[in-house]
Amino acid sequence: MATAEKTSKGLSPDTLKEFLREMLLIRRFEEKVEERFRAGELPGFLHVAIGQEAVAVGVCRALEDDDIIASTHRAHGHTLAKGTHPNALMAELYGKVEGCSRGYGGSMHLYDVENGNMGANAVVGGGLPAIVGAALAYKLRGEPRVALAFFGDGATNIGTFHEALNLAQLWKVPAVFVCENNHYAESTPAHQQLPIEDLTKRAEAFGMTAMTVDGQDVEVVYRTALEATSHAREGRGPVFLLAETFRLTGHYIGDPQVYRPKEEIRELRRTQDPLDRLRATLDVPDDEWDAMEREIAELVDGSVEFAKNGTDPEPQDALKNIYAE
Amino acid sequence: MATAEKTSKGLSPDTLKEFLREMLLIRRFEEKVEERFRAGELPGFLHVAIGQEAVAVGVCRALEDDDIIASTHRAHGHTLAKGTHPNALMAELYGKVEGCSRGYGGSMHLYDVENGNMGANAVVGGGLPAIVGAALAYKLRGEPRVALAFFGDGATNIGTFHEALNLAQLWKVPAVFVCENNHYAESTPAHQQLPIEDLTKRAEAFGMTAMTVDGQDVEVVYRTALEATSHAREGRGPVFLLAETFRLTGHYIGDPQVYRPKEEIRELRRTQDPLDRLRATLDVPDDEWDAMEREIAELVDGSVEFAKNGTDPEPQDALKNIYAE
Amino acid sequence: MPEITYREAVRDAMSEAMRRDGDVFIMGEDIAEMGGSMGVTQGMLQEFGPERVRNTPISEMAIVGAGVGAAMAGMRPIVEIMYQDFTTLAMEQLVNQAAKHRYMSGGQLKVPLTVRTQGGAGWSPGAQHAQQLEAWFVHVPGLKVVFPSTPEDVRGLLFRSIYDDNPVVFFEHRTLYGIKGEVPAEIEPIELGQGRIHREGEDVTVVATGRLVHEALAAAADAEKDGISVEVFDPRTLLPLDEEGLVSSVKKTNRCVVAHEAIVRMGFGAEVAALVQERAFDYLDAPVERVGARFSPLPFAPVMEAYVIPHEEDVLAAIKRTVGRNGNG
Amino acid sequence: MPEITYREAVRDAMSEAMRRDGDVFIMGEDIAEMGGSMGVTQGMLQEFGPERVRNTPISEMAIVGAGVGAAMAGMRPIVEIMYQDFTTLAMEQLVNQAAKHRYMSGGQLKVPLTVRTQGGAGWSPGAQHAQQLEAWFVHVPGLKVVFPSTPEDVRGLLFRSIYDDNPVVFFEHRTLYGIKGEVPAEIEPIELGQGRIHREGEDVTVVATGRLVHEALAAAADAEKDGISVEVFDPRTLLPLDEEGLVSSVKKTNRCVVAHEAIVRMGFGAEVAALVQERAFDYLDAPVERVGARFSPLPFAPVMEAYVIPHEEDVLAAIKRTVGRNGNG
Ligand SMILES: Cc1ncc(C[n+]2csc(CCOP(=O)(O)OP(=O)(O)O)c2C)c(N)n1
Ligand SMILES: Cc1ncc(C[n+]2csc(CCOP(=O)(O)OP(=O)(O)O)c2C)c(N)n1
Ligand SMILES: [Mg+2]
Ligand SMILES: [Mg+2]
Repeated sequence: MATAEKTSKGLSPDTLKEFLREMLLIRRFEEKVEERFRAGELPGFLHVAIGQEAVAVGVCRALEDDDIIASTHRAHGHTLAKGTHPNALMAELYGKVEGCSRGYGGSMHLYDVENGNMGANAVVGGGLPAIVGAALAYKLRGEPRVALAFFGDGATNIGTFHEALNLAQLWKVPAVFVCENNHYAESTPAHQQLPIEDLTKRAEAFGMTAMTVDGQDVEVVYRTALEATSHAREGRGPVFLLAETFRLTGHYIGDPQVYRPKEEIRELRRTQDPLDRLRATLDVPDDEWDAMEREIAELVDGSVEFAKNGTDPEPQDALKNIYAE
Repeated sequence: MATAEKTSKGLSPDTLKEFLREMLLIRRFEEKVEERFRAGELPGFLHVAIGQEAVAVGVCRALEDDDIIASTHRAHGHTLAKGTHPNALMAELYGKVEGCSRGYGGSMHLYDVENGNMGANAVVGGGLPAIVGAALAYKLRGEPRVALAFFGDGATNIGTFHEALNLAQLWKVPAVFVCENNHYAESTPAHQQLPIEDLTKRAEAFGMTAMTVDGQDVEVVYRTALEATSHAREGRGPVFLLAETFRLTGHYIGDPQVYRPKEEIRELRRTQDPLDRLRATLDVPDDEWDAMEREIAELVDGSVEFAKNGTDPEPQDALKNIYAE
Repeated sequence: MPEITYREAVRDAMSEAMRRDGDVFIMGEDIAEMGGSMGVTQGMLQEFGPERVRNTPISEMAIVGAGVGAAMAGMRPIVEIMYQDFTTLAMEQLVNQAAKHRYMSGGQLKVPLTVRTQGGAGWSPGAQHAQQLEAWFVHVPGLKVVFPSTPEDVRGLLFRSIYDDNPVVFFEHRTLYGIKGEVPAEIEPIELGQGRIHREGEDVTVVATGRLVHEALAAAADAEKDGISVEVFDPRTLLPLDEEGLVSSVKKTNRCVVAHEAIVRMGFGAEVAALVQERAFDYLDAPVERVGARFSPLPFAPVMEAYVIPHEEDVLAAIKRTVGRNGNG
Repeated sequence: MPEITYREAVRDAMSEAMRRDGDVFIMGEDIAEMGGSMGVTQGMLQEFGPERVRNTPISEMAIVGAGVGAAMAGMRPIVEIMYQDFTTLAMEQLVNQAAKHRYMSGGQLKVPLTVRTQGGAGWSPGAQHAQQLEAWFVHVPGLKVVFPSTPEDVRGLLFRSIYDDNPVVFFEHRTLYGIKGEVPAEIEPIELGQGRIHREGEDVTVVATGRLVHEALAAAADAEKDGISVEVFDPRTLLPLDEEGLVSSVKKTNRCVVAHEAIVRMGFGAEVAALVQERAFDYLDAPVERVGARFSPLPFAPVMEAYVIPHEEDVLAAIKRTVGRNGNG
């Protein structure tokens, strides 16, 4: 994804429209996933990233092709933004051989190694130490690559997070830790899990450089992420990037959100939708928007088609891929 | 240990002499342990607290009788300071039934529940969550008790530490976390394990009140500990108490300390011995000092006698105390 | 006798203990407003308030450890670990702390802590959300391990576990929460260490736990059609284990199948097989057959998942194998 | 053939791999200046420098996890966990991450990570510094588990493990570091999954691991005086397991004792007993006897500790029990 715009100060409207298109793809993809799940077509359980599209796109756009990411249970957006085709992603959600994890992983375990996705992790915080280790490998080999982990506000409570950040800073590895603070861990609001308001203090405990962004503003996310990855890439140490964002849906598909006032969601949807905000800034005319919607709808519908026509694994394939030869 | 002097500003010379006596007891006890270990009499492996006596005494003196502590692998000093008789402690090191853990625990697992010692822990950080839980119990029951954990600088790197502090602060339980920063974790100096210098930042990550003291000055330790325990006891939340101190010996008895410059130890012994410092402040005359030495020597020698005359457990006692009825 | 679900039975046991006894409280992730990710604790926040129904941060290690400390300080905490897979984060506190404080203190302390957790595949949660790890804990002196399969058992055993003065790791099976069963009107505590014969039989004993009890009962009904009489024995607690009950059943039937959802290799069935051949060697007409998951992480795709975990057919096939074998080989 | 200690053998395997291959490096607590708390890595910092001999903070979870990440990024890291008891802190990374990334990615990734750890009682370290927990890992598909008992085996197996493309949990026994044994002049990698017959015999097969291999050999020598011919089989790797070698030995001797220092209940011996009775049922003249630690945490006092862990006499007694039993019951 390395392009000239990366070093420029203001992003061109064309670039921002590309961002918008990617965000729209994530949004429509997630909506389709909700629909297909409710239709009973998708096994397992699923977490969508509606409301957090700007973080996924802004951050992944700031990465070079051979930078890598680790994601979480809420991984569809990161995966699409890192370059996985919607077909491969949707096929995975349907448990097909054509899926990005060949049907072995599922929604919470999305991998696409060629595109630098080293895996979504269903254990909160579980992916962070590996990012430190991958970054260490790059450092030892002198490769100018960055390893980046996404995780939520809830993940900053688990010991793994602290150990990983400490190690990263101690060893000054080229890692970036992107905390998507969507103000909930499942049903648990900040005041029930976080005794502090400013989560960057958790990076300061290790002396790590921290940056905070409005996670609903994709341009700001992109610019800050670029700064963070450059910092890491240039050997100046890891960065903690805190993105304030909002989960505009339930924790999982079907979550009745009994723990959350209905008005809160309504209000957030009105004021904090990253797509609305970007579209308004760019002043996208209706016909252009409609065209984009159509193109994306085709892509997303196509991914469902692709997935449904995909190949079911053979039952006994379950015993493959346990060990490397 | 609740006495009137607790609220006074300056401690009386008599009180300080009591402190000195306790510190001397720990010192001579530890030296005796080293001697007996080298003589091949003590099983297992042992860590002495030589150099850190002022922290143990200053902190434990600030506790009320029914406050509790959890200690670490380096537990002899804390245990004596919390009121365990040297006989019971020495007997434990000899693996006798009369030992404070009845011979089941050993040096790294000292318990004395009657005296409020809920256990030393051989797993770094292992005792911290239980202190949070005990403090929670006091809070739920409205008891004005404090639960206090000792641990080292090295322990601030383990996830358990972070999770425990976070929980303590979130729930505002009456816990005090005493970090004895002796600048080494086993052989590992600060720069190989801690990317920051000021460890109180690790408490700030949870919004916890932090206090720092010169751990070689027992009066200052005592006063600050009293402040910390009062804070916790009055329901104002847990406290992180950082004591800067020095390990004047090896990590374990027999440690050749190849990783540490000889001059460093010599210099520290000259300038940072908490006993020397207190004795100088108090200007203890030689005869008084000698008398104290004699009394303590008797006590310590007596503890060895006591231990050697103690009862070996029956082999099959090993199968007792696994479960409560 | 009233009929309630397995889920309600879990809730009942906790609620009843909390009503009787101020020392009992619960902690866990999302157990308050949300009522638990499996809905087990629904309504409990409303009844008992946030001090006793404590929503926690995502800190499995610390919440188990806080349970240990509260228990040592005289409470009877119940900690919920949302998925068994996350006990991997709390092993230090469970194994080195909860299980050993009493012992290391030479009997000065006790740790009346209950750690509830659940797991179980069959709904494509993938490799990190449905492992069955109970065998690990059976290897740890100082712990007790309970794994009930019916509403009645889950209620009676959980109630008893809460009042046990030792740390109990209490396993629930995800796919059983919805099943219904009759229970006594009043909670009757069930002693730990007593198995239950769900069905008497003459030809083979199936020792089964959790979901596999139900698969075994179905297999037994099927086998009956072929004239095979199957005894189904659910140990209910894996530690302590009702060895007498188990062994005497096998001495009667002379054959044994052991079935669980966990992986066969080094699973609880290994211990059962080892014990049975030790204690009933001269009675066995065939080797103890083990039924359980194949040696694989749990795959996502439903067809593969179904292949990995055991079902009624697998139990039935094992029954037939063992019965088909000539006695005294 | 040169003679070296078990400790030197571990060091040799790592040093040789590091000389050959820039991708190999080691991480762990106090492994640099201090040379490891068991002295295993002494001199390695001087030879390879601090980038490749990485002293770490006390963060078992993160260092294992960093090993996972470095391995996925193409390195061959070796992580030392100072005491096996502290693997309890890294279970999440070992079990949910290291063991499963390859599988969950459908084969896209590999994790060539070696995690070395040690343990073993007999010197009164107490309840949290000498547990033998290898059985847990045998229950986890995706891992390999190695537990060698001699300098030759430890060197050949560790070297091979480093070059294995899968995560290997490598157990060393604390009380064996000082033993000496002959080794080939050049390191010869030993394939994982191949047992070793240390001594041939006719009357009973003793399957033993770690320290118990030596106790078994001593017991075998003693038994010989009574005219009992003992075969001693060391599986060396517990996962994969040399089932063929093990079972064919038992088929020859018709009797089996399995011995390890770990607790008997749910220990590796349970799996061996279960397998042997499954695969050699018709050959067995007596039940498989299990020797191991009693069901207790490790006590501190030496007299109690000695009572809990198994020794030569226990192996000998088991040999005599099994041989004393009438064939075909
Ligand atoms: C270690 C662990 N504990 C609990 C869970 C169950 N769980 C899944 S997502 C989640 C909340 C995560 O919150 P956060 O990190 O803020 O991410 P978000 O869901 O908001 O994206 C929890 C508790 C888990 N997956 N892993
Ligand atoms: C979890 C864990 N990892 C490693 C060890 C081995 N170990 C024992 S003491 C120690 C160093 C502890 O350092 P610190 O916390 O600073 O305490 P100090 O020894 O300086 O008193 C280590 C690494 C352990 N006991 N527990
Ligand atoms: Mg969140
Ligand atoms: Mg220290």
